[in-house]
Amino acid sequence: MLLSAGFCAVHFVMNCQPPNRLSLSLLSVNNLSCIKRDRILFEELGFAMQPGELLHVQGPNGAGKTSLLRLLVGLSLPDSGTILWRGEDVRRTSGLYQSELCYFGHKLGVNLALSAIDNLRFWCRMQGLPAGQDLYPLLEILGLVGLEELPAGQLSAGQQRRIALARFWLKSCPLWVLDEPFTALDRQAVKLLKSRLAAHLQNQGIIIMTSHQSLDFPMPVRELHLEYRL
Amino acid sequence: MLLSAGFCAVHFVMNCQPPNRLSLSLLSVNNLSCIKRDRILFEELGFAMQPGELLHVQGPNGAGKTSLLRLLVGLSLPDSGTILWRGEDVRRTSGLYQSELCYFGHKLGVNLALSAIDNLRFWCRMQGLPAGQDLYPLLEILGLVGLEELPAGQLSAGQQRRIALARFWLKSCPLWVLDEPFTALDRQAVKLLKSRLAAHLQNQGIIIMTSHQSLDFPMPVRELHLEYRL
Amino acid sequence: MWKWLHPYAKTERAFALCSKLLPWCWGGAALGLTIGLIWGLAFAPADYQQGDSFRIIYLHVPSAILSMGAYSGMAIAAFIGLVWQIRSADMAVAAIAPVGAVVTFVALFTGAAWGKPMWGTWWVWDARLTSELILLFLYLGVMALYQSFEDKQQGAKAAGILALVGVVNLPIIHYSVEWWNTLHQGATITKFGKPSIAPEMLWPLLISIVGLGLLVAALSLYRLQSEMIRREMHRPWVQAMYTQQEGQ
Amino acid sequence: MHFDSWSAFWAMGGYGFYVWLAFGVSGVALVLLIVQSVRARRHLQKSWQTEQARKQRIAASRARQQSNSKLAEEVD
Amino acid sequence: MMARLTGLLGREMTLAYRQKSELIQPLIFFVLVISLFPLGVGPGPQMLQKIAPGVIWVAVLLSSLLGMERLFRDDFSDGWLEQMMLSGLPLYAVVLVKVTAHWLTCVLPLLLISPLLALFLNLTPAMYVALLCSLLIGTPLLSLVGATGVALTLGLQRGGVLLSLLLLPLFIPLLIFATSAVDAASMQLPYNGQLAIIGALLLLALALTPIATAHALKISQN
Amino acid sequence: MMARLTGLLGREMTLAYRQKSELIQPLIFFVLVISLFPLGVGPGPQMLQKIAPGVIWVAVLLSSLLGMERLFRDDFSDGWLEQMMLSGLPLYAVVLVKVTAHWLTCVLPLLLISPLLALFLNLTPAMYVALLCSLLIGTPLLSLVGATGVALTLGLQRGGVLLSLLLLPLFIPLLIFATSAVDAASMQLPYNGQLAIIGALLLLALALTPIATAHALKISQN
Ligand code: HEM
Ligand SMILES: Nc1ncnc2c1ncn2[C@@H]1O[C@H](COP(=O)(O)OP(=O)(O)OP(=O)(O)O)[C@@H](O)[C@H]1O
Ligand SMILES: Nc1ncnc2c1ncn2[C@@H]1O[C@H](COP(=O)(O)OP(=O)(O)OP(=O)(O)O)[C@@H](O)[C@H]1O
Ligand SMILES: [Mg+2]
Ligand SMILES: [Mg+2]
Repeated sequence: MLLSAGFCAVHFVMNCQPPNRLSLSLLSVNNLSCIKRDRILFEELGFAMQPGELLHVQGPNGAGKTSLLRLLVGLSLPDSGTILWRGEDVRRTSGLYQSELCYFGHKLGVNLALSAIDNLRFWCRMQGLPAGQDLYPLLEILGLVGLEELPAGQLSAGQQRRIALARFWLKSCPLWVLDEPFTALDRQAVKLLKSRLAAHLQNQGIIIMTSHQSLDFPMPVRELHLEYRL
Repeated sequence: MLLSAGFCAVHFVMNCQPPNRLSLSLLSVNNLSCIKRDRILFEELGFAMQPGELLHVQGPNGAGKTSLLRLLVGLSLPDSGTILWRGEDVRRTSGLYQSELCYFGHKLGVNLALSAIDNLRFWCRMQGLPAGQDLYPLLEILGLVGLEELPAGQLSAGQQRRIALARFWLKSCPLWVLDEPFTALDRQAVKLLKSRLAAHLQNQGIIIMTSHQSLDFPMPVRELHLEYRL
Repeated sequence: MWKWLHPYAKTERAFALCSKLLPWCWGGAALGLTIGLIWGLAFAPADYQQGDSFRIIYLHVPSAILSMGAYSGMAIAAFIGLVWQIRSADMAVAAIAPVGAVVTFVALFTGAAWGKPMWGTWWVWDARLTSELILLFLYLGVMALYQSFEDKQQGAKAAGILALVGVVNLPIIHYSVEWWNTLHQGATITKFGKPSIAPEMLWPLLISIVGLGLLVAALSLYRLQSEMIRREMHRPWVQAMYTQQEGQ
Repeated sequence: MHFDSWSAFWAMGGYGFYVWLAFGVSGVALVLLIVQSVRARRHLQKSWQTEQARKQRIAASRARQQSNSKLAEEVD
Repeated sequence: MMARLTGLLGREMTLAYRQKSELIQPLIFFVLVISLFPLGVGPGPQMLQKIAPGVIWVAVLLSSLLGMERLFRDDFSDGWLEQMMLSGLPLYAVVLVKVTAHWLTCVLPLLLISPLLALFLNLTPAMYVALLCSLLIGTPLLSLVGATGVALTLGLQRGGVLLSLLLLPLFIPLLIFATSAVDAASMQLPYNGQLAIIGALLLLALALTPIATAHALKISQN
Repeated sequence: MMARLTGLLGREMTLAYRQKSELIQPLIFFVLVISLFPLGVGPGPQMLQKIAPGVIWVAVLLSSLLGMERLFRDDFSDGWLEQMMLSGLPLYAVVLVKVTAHWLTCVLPLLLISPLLALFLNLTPAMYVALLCSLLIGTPLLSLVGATGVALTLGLQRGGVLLSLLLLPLFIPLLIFATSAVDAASMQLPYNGQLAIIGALLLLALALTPIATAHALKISQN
């Protein structure tokens, strides 16, 4: 299953439904385009995602993967095009869309002065998740035993990223968006995260992610190739 | 060729010369130990490197790889132990050791307000390298054509790292130290960097690097495993 | 594809409109300023109290009024740009700010040079003078903010917000003479019902106000054009324009 | 004409220094603004030219890449 | 939604408490600036009393400016701002929470220490009451407008000085009204008028600046 | 080695030039702070003249403090500092280069604009000359000591306020001598003594602070 954004239009290859049957798909993206400075990163990009699908956005450095993900979650606005969630434009859902997604970007959202526990606790409260739960077992799963109460600034690069990744164990929501989640993780942590992603797909979740490594995932993966255009 | 730092002593496995024949090796490390807060990251670590060797430091997140590399280049001071370069303690070479090494860490040393060209030009002048040379061809090799004069802040994550990596094309010195150089690079860039590293080994250089991915390198690679100790 | 072209076409059309307006503005400005200033400097009668020093009025009052006028123009452009997302309006904010700053400087300087003979000092910290100084700082702030951004689109939006927030200062400048009793004169010509100034003094003043206004407009339009070129350097219309110029 | 002579005109009833200072500095400021505006416009054209140079670099590099890959194919 | 917002407030408070030194730093800066003046100007008590309202208010302006910078900067650079924008909470409410937290942690201590100043600078009781009133109404205005400025300079690498450039002109009207209130008090005149104007400005800012700030934050993300 | 150091200086200058607005910002901040005072204190010219030296020097202190923060911070956070430490250049020389660049880009403009202040604050010519002399000798001292402070607070997340806390007490002696020089000038008294003391302090700082700063930088890396 390969999905590639060509210069002028998107070529849907194999069992992707045509974009006009929007109502059926949870997330559908139409005609999206993004311009940075004078460069068109992509244009007329469109795809639709069903529950249980994973979209692996690929492309060389500078192709616009991060820009695409930020558009998708609504952190920046597209130069043209629309993003529909359950058939509604995400700019009009007033926070509903955001409450159904979980984003992990280049920046972690982990305050270096707060401990791992505090970082997660306040994130839960902000998201309106039940905050009383015990976070220690989760941090043990993530291999941070004994480091729960240290300021995050004293942890190593990979350990800080694990704190941020814990969010995917905390919030159960249909759409997960991850920008290079495997960076700086050791092998065991990569395995852990992959199994978590697989479970999410099993639960009919949607995942959109970028990664320069191949995923070698047991389940079907759709791929979106962005070209680097000068 | 596997080299592992056990709990109390270092086990040298296979054709590594015993540590007392220091004079023969370019870089030799003795009895190194590092303590962060109350944790001993490693202790009594020792190894020696010959020209043409690559040391791949491995270990889970938080094992102390970054801490080790920073000790090696002299950015931080060890709690005990010595590092000898050409048989001399590196703390006494007054800049000579530094002029023979090139370091690439988690932080890039790329100013986001300056362009790629300026960043490299000023780095060359600081290192005392001939600054008049034409940097455009090099940036083309690194896939930054057309982005040479943009402020680095406007480049993508991978493109910024490429600027920093360009240093390994500019400075010819025996010792290269790289901390997770493949992060955020696309496959083509990884291939490029690997070929550069191979060429350096061919030229009798020494490389010390960390990476969570396996290197699958054509030439022999020595490995140093750091454990994560709580 | 035409969806893309549409906004570009808009800027292009705005550019053409500027080109059409510019000659009239330059011409009117030259004419108005020459007539107004020469009339004021050489032919208008002297003030019975202030003697010939009052002739500074022909530069001071126009520049003072226009310093506020330019700011209102900038704020309106900012509002349009923010609410209706019109690119040319965003650019206008960046274009007007330096012009406004220079005009404000002129108002301050002429005021100071007038104050020395009249009040015996170049500068006092009274409300009107101070608020005019603040206006200058606001202009400078807008310029600095815009220039600090690499991404000019982002910068123009930010500068627009600042310009809007700074509007509170305008009424303070204008009413400062009424709210605080100060050295500075109260309204003389803006009392339209019965201006307390002789008509042979008033006419050249009005003419130079119009003249300076046209100069400000001309400069703003010219800079707006530059801004359009800078921001749309890669668009076909700029390409076409420059290749044509290079060809010649 | 309000003044009797040129010298009276320049003297401005004793206020000449202030009047001409005000007019002079204001004139200089406005002229400087105009000059700066025009020069900025000229500078734009220059930056357009460097932009063209950049585009040529990109095109040249493309061409080189293509010929390289062709070479590689031939070797295969 | 209230619970989620108080959660955010809790986080700010925890952060301030974790870095206790942060809490007292604006305070000490404030006291330092104020004590610089008698040193620089010379210690005549009459003179001091005369310049006191101005000095105190300028010191408040400068020290809140210094603390202000950190309002969104950390959250921006470590990505917490992104997470807040993706939390589904209305952004202006988030802004209000941040401003409240800033006022509670950075400005309130200044107010608490102000009796000390009355002593340092020879204030009469009437002047002190007027000063306190003007500070109570004026400083929230300061925080609100300041937040807009910080949000505007957020995307920039070095906003510090630019920030003060943007904000000081906006603060000047406040400064004028506030000091004139204290001056009036020192001459036993009524100063309700000045306070009323500051109050009006505060209400205006309360209605408008959170929206402007939210907008500026969105731009910074681009 | 000289060539390498001038290369570094060139980089700083390029950076300042790239961000032109950076150059004028401390300047405008300076003018703003100075104009805050007459506003807060009241506009009597006699009064102004009396507090002028204090106000000017406090403004210089504050605006150079604000600009100072950026001295090493960017280099620290983007890793350029690491690269400089690994360049083999002696670190104290690097520090001296950075301080020189800071003085040239941030402080020199303040000196150039000082005639304007003489006007704003009603200074007599004699006072102005004294002020200029004290600024010429005093500000390099400011930059040198400031650099040490910045280096010390570098590893911390929010050094801004802490920095001012560390530095202001150090600057107080400077402030006292400088303002007393200007005061002396206003009374037509000689002020060589004060200038000599400031000069001695400068020489001392020139000899010692670069080493201290280099040491603090090394610690920040740990
Ligand atoms: C630096 C000093 C001065 C500044 C910044 C300044 C500023 C201003 C401003 C902003 C206005 C426009 C007010 C409005 O339209 O609402 C104005 C108007 C005027 N100024 Fe000044 N002024 C200064 C000094 C003087 C002096 C010394 C005089 C005369 C002795 C003077 C006479 C006038 C007059 C006659 C008007 C027209 C008032 C009207 O009809 O509204 N100004 N000035
Ligand atoms: N703020 C900006 N201003 C101008 N151009 C930008 C900006 N941010 C990104 N770009 C440009 O957009 C392009 C895409 O950037 P983006 O970060 O989306 O790439 P990416 O696909 O995520 O790359 P990487 O694999 O390196 O992370 C880059 O080439 C960059 O030059
Ligand atoms: N400043 C510090 N204070 C206290 N402890 C620290 C500090 N910096 C690092 N540590 C501890 O030292 C350990 C090693 O950190 P280091 O960054 O060397 O790990 P690493 O092997 O590079 O890990 P990663 O693969 O995640 O980059 C971590 O567990 C961390 O908790
Ligand atoms: Mg990316
Ligand atoms: Mg590491």
